[in-house]
Amino acid sequence: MSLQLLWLVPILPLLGALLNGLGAGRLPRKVVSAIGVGSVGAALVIALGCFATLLGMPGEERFFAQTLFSWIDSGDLSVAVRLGLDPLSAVMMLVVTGVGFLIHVYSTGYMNHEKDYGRYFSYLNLFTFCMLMLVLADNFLVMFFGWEGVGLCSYLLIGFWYTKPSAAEAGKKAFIVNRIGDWGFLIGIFLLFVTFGSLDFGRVFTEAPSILPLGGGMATAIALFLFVGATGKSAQIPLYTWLPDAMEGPTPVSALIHAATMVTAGVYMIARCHVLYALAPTALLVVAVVGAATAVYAATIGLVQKDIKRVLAYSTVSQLGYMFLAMGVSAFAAGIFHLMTHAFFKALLFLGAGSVIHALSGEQDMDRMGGLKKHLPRTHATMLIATLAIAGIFPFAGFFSKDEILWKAFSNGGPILWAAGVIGAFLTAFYMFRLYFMTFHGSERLTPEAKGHLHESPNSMTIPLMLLAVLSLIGGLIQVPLLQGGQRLDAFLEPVFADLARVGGAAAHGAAAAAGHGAAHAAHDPGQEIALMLVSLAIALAGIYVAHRFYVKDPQAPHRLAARARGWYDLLWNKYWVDEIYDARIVQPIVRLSNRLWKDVDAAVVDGAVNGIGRKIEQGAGWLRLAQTGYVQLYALILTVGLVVVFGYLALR
Amino acid sequence: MDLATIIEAVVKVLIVLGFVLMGVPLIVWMERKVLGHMQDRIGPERVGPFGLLQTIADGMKLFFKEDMLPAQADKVVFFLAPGLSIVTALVAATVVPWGDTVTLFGREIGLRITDVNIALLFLLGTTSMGVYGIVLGGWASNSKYPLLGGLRSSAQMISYELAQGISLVPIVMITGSLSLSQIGRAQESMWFVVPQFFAFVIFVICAVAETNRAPFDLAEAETELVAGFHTEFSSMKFALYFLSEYANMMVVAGVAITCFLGAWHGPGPIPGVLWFLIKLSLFLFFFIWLRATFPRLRYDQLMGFGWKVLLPASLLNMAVTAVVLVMKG
Amino acid sequence: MSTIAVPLAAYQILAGALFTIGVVGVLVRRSALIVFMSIELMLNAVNLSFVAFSRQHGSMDGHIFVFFVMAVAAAEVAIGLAILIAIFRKRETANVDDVHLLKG
Amino acid sequence: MTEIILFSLFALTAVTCALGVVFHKNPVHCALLLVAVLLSLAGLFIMLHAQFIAALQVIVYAGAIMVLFLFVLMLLNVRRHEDVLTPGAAKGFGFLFALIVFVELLWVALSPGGGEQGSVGAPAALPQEFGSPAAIGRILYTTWLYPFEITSILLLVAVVGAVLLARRKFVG
Repeated sequence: MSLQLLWLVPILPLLGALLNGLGAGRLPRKVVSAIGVGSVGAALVIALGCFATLLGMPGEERFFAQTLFSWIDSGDLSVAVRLGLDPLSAVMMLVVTGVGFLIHVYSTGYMNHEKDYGRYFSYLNLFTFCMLMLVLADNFLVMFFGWEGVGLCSYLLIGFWYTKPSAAEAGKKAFIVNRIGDWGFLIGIFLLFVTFGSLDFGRVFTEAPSILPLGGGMATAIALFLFVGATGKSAQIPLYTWLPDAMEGPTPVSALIHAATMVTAGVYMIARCHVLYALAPTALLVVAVVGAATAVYAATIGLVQKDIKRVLAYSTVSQLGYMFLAMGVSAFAAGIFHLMTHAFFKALLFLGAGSVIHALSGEQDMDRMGGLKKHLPRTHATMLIATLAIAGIFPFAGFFSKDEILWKAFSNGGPILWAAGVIGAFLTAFYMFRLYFMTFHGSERLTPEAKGHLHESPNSMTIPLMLLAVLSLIGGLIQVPLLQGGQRLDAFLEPVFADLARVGGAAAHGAAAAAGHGAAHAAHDPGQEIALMLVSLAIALAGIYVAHRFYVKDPQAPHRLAARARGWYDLLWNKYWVDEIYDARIVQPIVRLSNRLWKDVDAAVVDGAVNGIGRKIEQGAGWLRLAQTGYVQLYALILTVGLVVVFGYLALR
Repeated sequence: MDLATIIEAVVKVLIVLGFVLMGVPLIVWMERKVLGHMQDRIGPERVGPFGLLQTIADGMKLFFKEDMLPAQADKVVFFLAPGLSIVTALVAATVVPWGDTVTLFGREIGLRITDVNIALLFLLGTTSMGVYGIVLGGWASNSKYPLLGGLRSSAQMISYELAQGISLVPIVMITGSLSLSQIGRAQESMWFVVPQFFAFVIFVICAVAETNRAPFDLAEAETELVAGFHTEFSSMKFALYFLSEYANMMVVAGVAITCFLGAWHGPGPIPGVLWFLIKLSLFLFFFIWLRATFPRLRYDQLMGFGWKVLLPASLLNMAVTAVVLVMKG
Repeated sequence: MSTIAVPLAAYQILAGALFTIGVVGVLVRRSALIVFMSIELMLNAVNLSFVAFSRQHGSMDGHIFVFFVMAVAAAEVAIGLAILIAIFRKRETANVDDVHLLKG
Repeated sequence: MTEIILFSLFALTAVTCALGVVFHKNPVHCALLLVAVLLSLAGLFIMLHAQFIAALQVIVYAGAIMVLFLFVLMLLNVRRHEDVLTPGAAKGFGFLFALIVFVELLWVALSPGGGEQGSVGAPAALPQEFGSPAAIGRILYTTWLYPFEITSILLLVAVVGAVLLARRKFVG
């Protein structure tokens, strides 16, 4: 398929969004579904075609750019809406359209009883469009457009049930916290423009090594500001608080936006800007530390949550931490790999959870679940696969990607980062199987109402589950052969990250800063890698074992433990009181300051000035009004005086 | 300007002036006779053979009558108005050609007083000035019937002038000239009444209205306004109005003949000037016939007809002619 | 016509005089109708100088301007007289200084 | 010589009648005097080789616009004994400024060489067609087509406006 069709990939969902949005409430559901699913399906087909074409090209030439139109042309700033396709964006494009398509299909079942069916699909299509613009962007401004667009769609979809106050609040929270991150991102873009005079990826990344000195202040500042944007969008410390609340939205939305695609935008952005980060080792270190910390921190909160979706939300935050850890240790390909596999199994987990919630007529509290294995066989089977995948059990997808990150963390970042990753892995295995056991095993603790309607979900929901299960199962295999060197995805992405070699100081950050190739490859020790793999596998199994002890064999054990370590339990249950701290230390002071500004500055000074000027003008007009006598001939006389003056000037000139 | 030219001009002016002034009694006699016969009576027959001298006698009577001046009348304008009327009528007559050039005493003489190249515009200008005679006459009398008559005729004349002017435009487009003698010459092979029949009809209707004759004689509608704008005029001033009306008829007939009815052209060995006179007589007969046949229009019908029928029709005719001309290349 | 029988300046002075008389009329007459006529007078003064300049320069653009001025004058008179009739119907006056509803 | 006599005749008529327009008490006489001004200007136009403009002047200005004036004058039947001139200071200032305007115009007209090139000295040689309807039509429908079309729109607006204003009652 010709790559010239690339523009259709984002445009088709946009058209779908427009059709469904304009026809909202008037189109029959079947048409809405056809438009919503069809547009993304067609985009997926074209994306696959483009991908195939890209694969058919020689490795070094796998780049295609398409200029749609000139967007801004003002002074030094010249920005075109340009799509760029390279292996990195191709992977992202496939993830977005592929997972997006399945979730659209799933939504036709899940949202079937919804009143605002058309609006939902309009938003979902719009999100797909924005996300595709984000990943296919060829300059920072278009990327920022997509970045803001997905933020908007996230807001709209979290607040989809806007009559519910908590949903509306969660939407606002997500939007505001994202804006804080966007502030950093924007400053990063401004700095880029000041430094390079251009926002095109090609120019910036080509010129960066020659313009920015390695480890220099500017490179570090740009990298850190961009990272602020990434923490906002990808829910990292300290801007992660919005993501758990975002679970107020419909579950497919959680799966698509808050697990598989949008929240990974930060990871993608850092991978895209790897050249800049390679020039800023300090920033890379910050990324790695924040990622590792988030991975462990979020996992600990996930240990005690009772809401099935909240557990998954914290799990997402934790897994995103893994990806940032990978970025931080310059394992860009590994991070993208984990991004991809995570998209599969986390989407599957969310959709499975959605299926459970759907079956239980909206119940989300795991204390009122249990024993659902026999009632929801398909959901159970697929959920089990996903849980195994995220826990990192061989040969599921998560195993490959997580181990690659842990190995890179060890070899590039040192034992401390590795240890954090391993602790995170243990916690992940534990809380995921806690979720699994609490939901599908043990005694049935259902409410009578939920029990009455208990049923397996329709095919439109279970088929996407099964497809995602297959992907979770085999998704990791694209990285075989297992051991370092020669993996397929790495090879595919290699042209993108090859320019790292040009960043002269690859040696400045460990021996293998450059994506596990070149120098890193030489220092590679297969034995050590296998050992590390076995360790993490053992850790994961240990986590599963503990979960089994706690939630299947002895269901009272968790309660006893909680009672014994009351303080710790409360700390985790209340999410380290971070929301409360933010409220007291940041939100309330800002509210107070805003009130002061409103009353003292806006009302007194600004309004005073405006009103004062208005009054003065009124006064002056009152004077001028007297000249308006209503006598036409006086006006004519004044005209004549003007005539005299003009003639006089012309005569005496 | 040599002497011969001056003599030639003076002679031509005298001829035209004499013809118009002498022609008027003849036309009036003809009108009375024709109307009489059409109304199944005899008409004047006592003064002179067939009553031919009746109009002369009437003129003499008017000449000797007392000249009345209404008490509150505007004296200057009251005197000015009839003069204006007759002057515009006679000036208009100067550009109407009554024949082609003839060679006399070794001189090439055009059978018209002047041959200005914008004769048609000149004609429209003088006829538009003709309105003043009537309007001012009506106003200066300081009497309500004349004022109403004056108002009516001013509105009527401006309205019909428009359609009349536009009905002549196709002729100008075909000949590419505003000169009446050029237009006359262009009809040697075909009279313009054939290709421009609609324009001819419109022109004739407008001509009747412009000369304030029945059925468009609203300005002097006896039954409503006593005698319209000239109610208060008597003696010679009345005679001047009378004269100018008939002079105008002759001018308008002359223009119609020149523009539509082949000017001085005609079959047979009859000379052009004679052809012109024959056509003129027939046309004037047609005027009289109209008067005998049609009842007077109501005023609003008159204005509506002018603006809503004649003007659009003449515009349409002009547009169609333009399209046809362009298509013919 | 080799000699300059009437110089351009003569036309200009005539136009200026007419224009000035028009100005006076606009400024000192009370009747709106006369004010209108004075405006026509001013327009015609300008027309005269246009035509005179046209003759002087041998370019017909001045004629075109006169043409436009006439069109505008016609429009102005149509509207102006209509307004005048409307005012007269309401207030029984044609004096400009009796109509000052817009005064401040 | 003929030209000078004609010019003086027309100019004198124009100025006298113009003064009459402004100072005559009877509005109908003012209108008639204005017609006289217009006709003498038409004569001057012919002297300036602007035959078409002269014809327009007679047909449009004298024949249509002024008749309209007269028509309205008669329709309104304006009372004759009203104060003719504006009262007091306004009148004085009016005369004063008009005088200044005239002096300035004179100054400009008589200042030698002050104007653009060609404003003084011999008039340009004229082409055969100068001032004829055909020549005017040619440039009117080529160079000046757009202004011409816009003028037609202006006239249309004026027609609609006049009809609407002069109606006795506004419908709806």
